[in-house]
Amino acid sequence: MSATFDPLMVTIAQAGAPAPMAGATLAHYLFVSAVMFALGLIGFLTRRNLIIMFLCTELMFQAAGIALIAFSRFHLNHTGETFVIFVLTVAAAEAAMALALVVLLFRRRESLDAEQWDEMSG
Amino acid sequence: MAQSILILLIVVPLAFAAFLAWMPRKHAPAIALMGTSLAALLGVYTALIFDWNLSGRFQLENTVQWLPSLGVALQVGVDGVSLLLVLLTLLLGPICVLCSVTAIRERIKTYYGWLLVLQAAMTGVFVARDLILFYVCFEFTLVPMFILISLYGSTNRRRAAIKFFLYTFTGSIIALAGLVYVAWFAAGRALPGSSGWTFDLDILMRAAAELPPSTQAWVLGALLLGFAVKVPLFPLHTWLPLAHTEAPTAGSVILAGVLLKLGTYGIFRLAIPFAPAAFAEYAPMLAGLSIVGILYGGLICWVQTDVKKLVAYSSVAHLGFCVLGMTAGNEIGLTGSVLYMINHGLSTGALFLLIGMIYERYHTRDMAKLGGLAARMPVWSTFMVFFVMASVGLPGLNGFISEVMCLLGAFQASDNWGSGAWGSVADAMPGATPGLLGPWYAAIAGVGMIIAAMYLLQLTGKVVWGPLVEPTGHGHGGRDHGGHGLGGHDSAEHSTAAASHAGGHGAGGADASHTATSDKPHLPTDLTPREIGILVPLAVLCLALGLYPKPVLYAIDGSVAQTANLIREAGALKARPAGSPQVEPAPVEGAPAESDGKASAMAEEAAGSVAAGDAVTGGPGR
Amino acid sequence: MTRVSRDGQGNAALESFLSPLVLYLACALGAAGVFLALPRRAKGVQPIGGLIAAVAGGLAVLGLTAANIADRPNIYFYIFAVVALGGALRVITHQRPVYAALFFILTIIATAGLFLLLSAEFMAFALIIVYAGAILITYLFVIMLATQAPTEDAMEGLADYDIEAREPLAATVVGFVLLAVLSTMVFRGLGQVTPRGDATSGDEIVAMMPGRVETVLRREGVLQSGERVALDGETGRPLIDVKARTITLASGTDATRLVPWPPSLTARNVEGVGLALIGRHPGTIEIAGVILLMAMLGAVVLSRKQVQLDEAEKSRQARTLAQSMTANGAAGPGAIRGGGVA
Amino acid sequence: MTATELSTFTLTLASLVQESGHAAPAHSEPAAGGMATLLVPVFTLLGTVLCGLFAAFKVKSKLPAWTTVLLLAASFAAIVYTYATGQGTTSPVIAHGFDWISITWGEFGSAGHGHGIAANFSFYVDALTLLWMLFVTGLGTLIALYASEYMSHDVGAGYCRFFAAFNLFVFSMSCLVMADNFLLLYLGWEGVGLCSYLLIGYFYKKPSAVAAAKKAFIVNRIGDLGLALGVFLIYVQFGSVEYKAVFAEAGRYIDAARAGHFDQIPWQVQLIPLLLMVGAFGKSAQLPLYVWLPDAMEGPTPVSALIHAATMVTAGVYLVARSYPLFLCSETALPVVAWVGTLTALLAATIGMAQFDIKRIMAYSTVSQLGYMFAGLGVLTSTGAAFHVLTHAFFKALLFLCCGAVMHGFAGQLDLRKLSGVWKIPGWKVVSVGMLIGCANLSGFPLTPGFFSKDMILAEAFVTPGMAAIGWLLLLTAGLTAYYTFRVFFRVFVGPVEYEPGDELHAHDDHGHDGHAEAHGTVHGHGDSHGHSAATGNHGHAGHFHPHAPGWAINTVLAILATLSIVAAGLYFMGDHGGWAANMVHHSTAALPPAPADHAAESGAGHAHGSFLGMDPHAVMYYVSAVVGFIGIGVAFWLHFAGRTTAATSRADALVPKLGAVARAAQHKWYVDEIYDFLLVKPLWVLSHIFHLIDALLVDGLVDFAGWVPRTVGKVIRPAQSGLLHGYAIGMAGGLAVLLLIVLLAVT
Repeated sequence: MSATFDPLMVTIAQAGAPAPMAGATLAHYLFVSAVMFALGLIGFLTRRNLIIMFLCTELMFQAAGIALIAFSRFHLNHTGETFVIFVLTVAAAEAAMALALVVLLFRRRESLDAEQWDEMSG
Repeated sequence: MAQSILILLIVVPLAFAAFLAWMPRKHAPAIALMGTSLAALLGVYTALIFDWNLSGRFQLENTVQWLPSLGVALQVGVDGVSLLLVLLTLLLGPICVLCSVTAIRERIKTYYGWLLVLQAAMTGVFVARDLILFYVCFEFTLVPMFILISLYGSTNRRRAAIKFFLYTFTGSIIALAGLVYVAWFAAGRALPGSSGWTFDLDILMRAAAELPPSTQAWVLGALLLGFAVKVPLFPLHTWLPLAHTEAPTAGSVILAGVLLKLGTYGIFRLAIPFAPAAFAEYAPMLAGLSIVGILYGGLICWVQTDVKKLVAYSSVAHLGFCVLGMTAGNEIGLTGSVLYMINHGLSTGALFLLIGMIYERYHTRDMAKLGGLAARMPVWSTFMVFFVMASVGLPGLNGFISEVMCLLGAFQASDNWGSGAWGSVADAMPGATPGLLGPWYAAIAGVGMIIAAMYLLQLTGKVVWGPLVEPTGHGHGGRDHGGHGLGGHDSAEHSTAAASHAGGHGAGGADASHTATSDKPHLPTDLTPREIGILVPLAVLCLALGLYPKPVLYAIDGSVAQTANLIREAGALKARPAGSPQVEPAPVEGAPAESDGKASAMAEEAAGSVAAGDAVTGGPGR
Repeated sequence: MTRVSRDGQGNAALESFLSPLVLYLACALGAAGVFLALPRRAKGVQPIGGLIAAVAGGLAVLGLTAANIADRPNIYFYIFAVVALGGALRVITHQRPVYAALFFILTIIATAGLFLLLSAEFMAFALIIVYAGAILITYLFVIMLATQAPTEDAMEGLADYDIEAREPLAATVVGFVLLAVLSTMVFRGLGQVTPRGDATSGDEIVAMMPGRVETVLRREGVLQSGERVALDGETGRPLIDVKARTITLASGTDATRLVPWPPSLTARNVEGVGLALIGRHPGTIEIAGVILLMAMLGAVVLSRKQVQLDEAEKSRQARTLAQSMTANGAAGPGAIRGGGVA
Repeated sequence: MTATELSTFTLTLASLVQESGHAAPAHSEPAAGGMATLLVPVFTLLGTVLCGLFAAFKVKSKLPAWTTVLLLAASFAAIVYTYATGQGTTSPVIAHGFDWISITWGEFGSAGHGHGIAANFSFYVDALTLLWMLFVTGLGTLIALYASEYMSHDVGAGYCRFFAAFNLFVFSMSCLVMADNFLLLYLGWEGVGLCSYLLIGYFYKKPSAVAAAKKAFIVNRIGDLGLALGVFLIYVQFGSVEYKAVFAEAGRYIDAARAGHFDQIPWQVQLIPLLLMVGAFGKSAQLPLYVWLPDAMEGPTPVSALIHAATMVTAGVYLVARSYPLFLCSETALPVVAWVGTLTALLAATIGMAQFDIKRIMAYSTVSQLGYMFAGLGVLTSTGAAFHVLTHAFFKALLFLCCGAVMHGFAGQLDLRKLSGVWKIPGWKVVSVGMLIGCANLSGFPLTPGFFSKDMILAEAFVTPGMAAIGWLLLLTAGLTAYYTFRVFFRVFVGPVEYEPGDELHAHDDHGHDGHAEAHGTVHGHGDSHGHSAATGNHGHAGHFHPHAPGWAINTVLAILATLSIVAAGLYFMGDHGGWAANMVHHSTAALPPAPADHAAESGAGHAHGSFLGMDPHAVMYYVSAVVGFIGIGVAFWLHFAGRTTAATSRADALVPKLGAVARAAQHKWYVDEIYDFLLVKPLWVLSHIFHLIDALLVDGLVDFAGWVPRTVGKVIRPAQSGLLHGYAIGMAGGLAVLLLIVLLAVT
């Protein structure tokens, strides 16, 4: 990342010839990632709508993705990106399955309220 | 063949169990009978190729590597003691199958399959020369037994089965801790001939000799806790009456005949060799417990009204003698103890068989509802009196020799036990065998012989002798009309009546009541040839062991002498500390958790009503 | 909230990125904001909460930048970050699922922007295609499918469970404690992390692609006709030295010459990802494939399954039914059965 | 007994032993021989098996009886052969059967005194053995013959069962008597107990018979425990249970006893006889443990005659006699034996006086006579004891069989108030004469064998210093015995002819083969309400009921036994030194100083010699005991015969109320059964129930509690699992946060 601030850059991408990234820059991305993760978590914990809960898990996936890509960029290799692909896959699979289940559940109880399902209650 | 015969003894029942699972259910008894008989024949063959002159040595050894990296191997071998117990197990196999033919009418494939598996597991315990194999088999006996009790028992079977399982399982888990500790200790020692972990019993025994005395005490405590539950020793016995009462006949026979012996065998084979010094030290305490068991169990027998429970409690008392002999720690006591294992298996097993035969006919075990069956079933009564006498310990029958040897062993004081008044036996008289206990032990335990006579004669007095009493709806018109003038004719009259009955005439009320109470095949009043056939071998063995025990004595003397020497050397080496800590086995049991069937039943009902409702409304919410 | 660590070095690392005070203050503030912003029946609180949360986020990020002004990221980072986090906040705070999903798309797009900033073009577009294009559409479908018919008493057609957050305080506290702890750990550890690769490490893949090298060289005018990238005699590999940044060209039979690395010859992101994926982590692909297959099968199975009312629902309905029947003068299940016969 | 008396006794004992010359005849290794004796167990076991097979094949004839008689006769022949060929009569021989419990261990083992135990199925044949075996097998044969007729109503399964047990009994008895070690003796000991159990409970439908059988077995077991412990102690002290080794070892201590130095003998050795004694008292129905024998009369009469009068109950006497060397080693054992015997004799006699059931009277007289035998052993006349065993076997068997014949003929009637004048009924002469001879023997009528054997004991009691009190008590008992014996005779066999058939409970004994069952049915209808007005009713019954006289088998047996009961007196004069029995005892382990009469003559009324009122007991005892006997008979004559006109009453009835509580107590057997019940059975019963409760509540309760605790804990903390996704998620996230916090704080 160039040290100078160039608001007229044609491309927003800092690709081209990737220069080593400073730790502090990385810290910015990681912080964003952490905040997003926390928001996702809070959402998962507070929302009762099953679909939104799944959205929140997707948020957490995104947070993880940002962190992975940031590290990938920091280390100047592509391993992190590879794993983001993996995360994407899992997210897709999860979405497919989870949503199918949600539909089933909804049909049973006519409700998306997660609190309706407490069969594991001791 | 000769090399793998012991493994074959385990595999054959298993193979037949698998085979049985494939075949149609009507063939199940036949296949089970074939399997057990084949195993029994192989057992006979084993006995033939076994070198009885070297019975103190392990023979027919065979090792199949299993997990070499962990030192676990399928290692088998038998000495005289193990082989005798294996033979007992194999003998009881066909007997158990035969005695179940008419008693078990439902889910017979499951029944016979597990019976075969159980036999394999029990055989495995006795032939194991490897700790892991021993323990696996030891524990695996629980599963088939659990199934036999919980599926085929009488009214209270679930509770009995769960209690049996949890109780003995808890005990053996603690025993496992002790066993693993010994193995760990041995692995740490890396004695010559072993590399790292090993579960070879020989090596473990040699290694355990170096255990410090305090550790030995802990090991002994752990092992005893496991084995004492199985035996069962006095405070840990309460699962036994329940399990015995609820188990099907074959289950009771196996339980009394073999499973209880796993405990005493475990003490003899593992607890003593692993912790001889501690055993020598705590033997008096253990003997005290067994004596309490003898008297306490006996007295409880005396006031029982349930025939099967009586015999079950008598096992507590009898096994008390067995443990007493073992704690004596001398040759005579140990010999008596080992003999007791076999004899108790024969006589008490037979008693359970006899009670099962009665139960099959009258569907009651209540002594108040049964009486004077000698008039009705002379053959049964003859066997009953015979086996009761064997159980009482009548000389000339098997029970006596073992009982008297146990007591005689216990009678002999040791040099270092505080009974100096009785003299140092070893010095004075070369013939006697110094032991760990003293005369008082034998004298007090001897009272158990009297109590045994009391309760067993109470049993025969009520059930066999006396005026004929049958449960209402059974027999030839309820109460016997004899006893008034015609009494003298009764036996003859009834025997003819029985014959005609068996011949298919059917005596009205009896037939009707039978068909009314159950759809089981109608059994003749007295024993069938099949039933006589399963009792006769046991009776013959009881008599043979009582009159000519010499071969058996010589079959076990080598092992016994080794064990006695082990105890003696260990006992001589250790200095006797004063006020040593007590390793009292605490009662441990996970009481069965009653499954909360109510809620689900309600739900089912609701579902049922919904289903009904569906018919009305054409299905709600659809 | 959390105690400042006493370890000098760790503390120093933390201090070097962001003053702990600022961090924890921002976390506390953010927690308060998010707590307020979470859905609730009371109107008007949510925007205030959102504002507070935004302030807190801004405080933290600006604090971060202020402490590392030299290494501050691109301006676009701030734009994308604000959009992404703001979208995320709305995802969790919006009462209407559809809007939540739409805000999630916004978050996705902003995230894709961040990916672009991180020179992960492939991932950025893949994200948009897969997430915004596929997954979120599915979500929207499901939301449409699974929305209750609005009833009169419901608030603006919203379901009960969407109106109010569940245990918001506990959740925010847990979430922000986790955030604070995580950030602390990340910042502390970050000082010790050094980049593994250098500027050229991405070019390895180029060495495997002599054809592409020839094209670039030709475009640069270095490659003369008849010349090719020389191949190693033994291994058959092209003689392209990434470290020394030279390329050996061969013309004809044996004449070779060394040319310097042309500046425009760089590996593209897609190429890098492809190499990493195939070359380094082939297992990942396999596993991902299996997962997708399973998910597909699962989805098929699930959607094929006839839905049965479960026991509780059945009994509930049975109760209602019975009540209605008793009201009609019949009594108990027997009556129901009787009705069934009739 | 005071201490001084005791010490004088001890001294005498020592001196007597010294004089005897061969205190321990078992010192030398016994030779092998007497193999014929092994035939006895073989024959009898064969008999058992055959009878069992007869039962299995439902034989309905007298075949079991004839088989038994034949086999027992063969056994008797084998014993006679052994005796006649002199095997074991002078020195013991050992007939080795097979190894039974025989084992040695490891390197410790060596022959004989190994580190092990040897108890083989071998017979130790000496004179004592032969003495016992002669009358066991002989009487066994006779009584089997008798039973063949007596039990004929039960031909079939019961008949087979009876004779199987009968054979088994003789087998056990032969093991008991001929064993060459204490364990085989124990086998026989318990074996006869079993047969006793089976035969007492023969009429198993009668609850009283079952209870009596059980009581017999259990009381015997108490004694057996003592015996077992004694055997254990023998093994511990002497390293063996074989007679040859034990008595050889005991011989060492005899030397000390000889010198009167009992303090040199280990007290453990002195304890042995005290333990053995308990067994002997149990089997021979002595004082604390006698209660089973009277009840044992529930069994068929032949059983009472053979087992509970002639043979089995003398096993205790045999045991003491057999292990006499051990008893001699103990300072206290023999006096205890003497006193217990004497007190039992007296007690049983007093009870016998007050009973009305003739079989029970005989039972108590058996107890009493056994007391005599023990007293005889205790006062050092093993010869007298052995002789008394022999004579008693004959006359008591005779008495019982006569009673049995009466019972058989009168439908189980045993009440002496309901029978009278049997002598005068046709066909009952043999029974009556037999009864008279038996009674004469029992009451010590001069010149009967019973008279001589009782005299030997009485005289020796006075001879032995410190034992005079015993002598007086025994003399008193002799008088009482004479009274109650002839009470029976005068009431039942002479006087007016009156009879009443027995009640239905004894119906098992009699009915069936000749159509009496029908008559019986009507009789039984009258029930017990007859009371004392039975006199008139009796005649009515006589019209229906004809007592059937005994047949040839019973009569033959009675005749033989009666003859023997007279002829046996000749044994007293056979040979020197106190007759044949003394001769036999002399050559056995029961050997003692020569018979007291001769001993007195030889030693010239030595220094520590007791006296009877200043006279030589041996000389005067004939006359004294005769006089005492006559007094007893006279009293019985006066009270129960003279002037008696009905069966039910006699002059004695008037006397009973005057005796008040004493008579009542005696009639109730001094309430001993009740006391035992109250002191032992009831507490034990209560204790058992307490144990049962403890087992169910405490021991099992603890177990159940251990199972209850986890279940309850689970129940209590179960609500923590809400089942809600959020709950778990928040727990997970919070847990993660806390964990990280901990890591964070812990790392720094």
